Amino acid sequence: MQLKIQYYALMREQAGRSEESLETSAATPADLYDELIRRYGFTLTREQLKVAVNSEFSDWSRRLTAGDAVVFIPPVAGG
Amino acid sequence: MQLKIQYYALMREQAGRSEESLETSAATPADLYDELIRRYGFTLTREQLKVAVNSEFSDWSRRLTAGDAVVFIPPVAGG
Amino acid sequence: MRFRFTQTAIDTTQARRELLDLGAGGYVSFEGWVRDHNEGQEVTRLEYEAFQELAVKEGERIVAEALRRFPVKHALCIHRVGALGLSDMAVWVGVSSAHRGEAFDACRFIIDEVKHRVPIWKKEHYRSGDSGWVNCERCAATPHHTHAHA
Amino acid sequence: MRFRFTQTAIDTTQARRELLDLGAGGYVSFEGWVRDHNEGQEVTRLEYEAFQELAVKEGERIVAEALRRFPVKHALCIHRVGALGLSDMAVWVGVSSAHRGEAFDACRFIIDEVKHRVPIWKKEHYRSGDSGWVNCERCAATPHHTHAHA
Repeated sequence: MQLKIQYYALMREQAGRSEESLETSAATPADLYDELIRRYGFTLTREQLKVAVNSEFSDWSRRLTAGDAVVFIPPVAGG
Repeated sequence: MQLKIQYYALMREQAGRSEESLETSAATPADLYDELIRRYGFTLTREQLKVAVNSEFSDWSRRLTAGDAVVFIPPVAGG
Repeated sequence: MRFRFTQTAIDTTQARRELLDLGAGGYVSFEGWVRDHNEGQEVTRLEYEAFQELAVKEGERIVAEALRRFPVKHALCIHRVGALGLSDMAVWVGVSSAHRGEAFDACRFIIDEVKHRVPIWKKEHYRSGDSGWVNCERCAATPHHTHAHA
Repeated sequence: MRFRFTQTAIDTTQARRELLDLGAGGYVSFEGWVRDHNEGQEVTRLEYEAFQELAVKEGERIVAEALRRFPVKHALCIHRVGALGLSDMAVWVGVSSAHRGEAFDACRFIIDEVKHRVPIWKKEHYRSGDSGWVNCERCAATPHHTHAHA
């Protein structure tokens, strides 16, 4: 299935892009991150991230469906 | 001896003046307030006031000297 | 002067400028506004008066205490006196510091102490026509309201 | 909208106006300023970026929580994104309330929660030529500083 992925901050720099559409068989955000970490060599471990699906915080074990927009969220630092 | 007395807020209204020079034999601010309460009928008791002599907070038992400037301080309400 | 009075509107833009510091990452300010009610009465306007000579000394002491107790960069308090209408700003406190926690603590400390220790008084005028010196209602043996129409 | 982003300087005069209330006697505001140092490094400038769609939702939830937890009148938070220089204002929070204690508590709650929960990131640029994403230094297995001259 096709997913839309956005990258921010350190992950944007490490991925070398701010978004992409990806054809994947990853069933969950956790699976997806494992796939992406192999592709881009992200230095952040999954334990350090949160994940959002369709602009809401999500569980890592949520079942993804075609067209979902996924964002991995590095440690925040507003203000 | 001659003292200078300033009145503020409720006490100014009750005394009908904001300052005066007074010839008195009061030895302390406490004595002075007893004298003034008889003259002006102040409704504030001494326990409700603080007193300043020469623009610094003072004890009620301080010995007054000629020319001292005395201010009785009703409960404050800044801000 | 880290505590001062003004007879006119408090210029917070200018006051804030005095607290700027390249090492400050947090800035907290407090404004006291004239409310339309107090203790069940509808307020229409206020008058503030101060024993300014002592008030400035005591205010300076409070700000100096805040600077000693909390690791902040700068602090300033400005109090207005005279006649104020609803929503007018009666007092302003500003604090800048490296970290925000201390700026909150110091700002709150200053306004709390100013309200308790600095010789400033306010007379509230009510829609009913009454008026009263705030905090003197419990002080007076007789009722504190002067009936304007009495 | 009680939480929003701006690409340009935060207009605090306009923002404060949104909090005016005849029943409010206290107003507390917080400003986050760009400091010239952080964790021993000399900072020269910053870049902020946000996942705005989620950030606005989460920011709104924080302000709504503050309004539920504390008896305040109004609250608002504005965060800047983009490139900022030293002393620039990165974030502003304002709260008005009948009594000052609640305004302090709510303002502090909002900025604390925003800093912990809202997806905003900042990259610091240092005098040394290094740069780094704040809070990611402990996250990375490898050093977080990108050596501009490497």
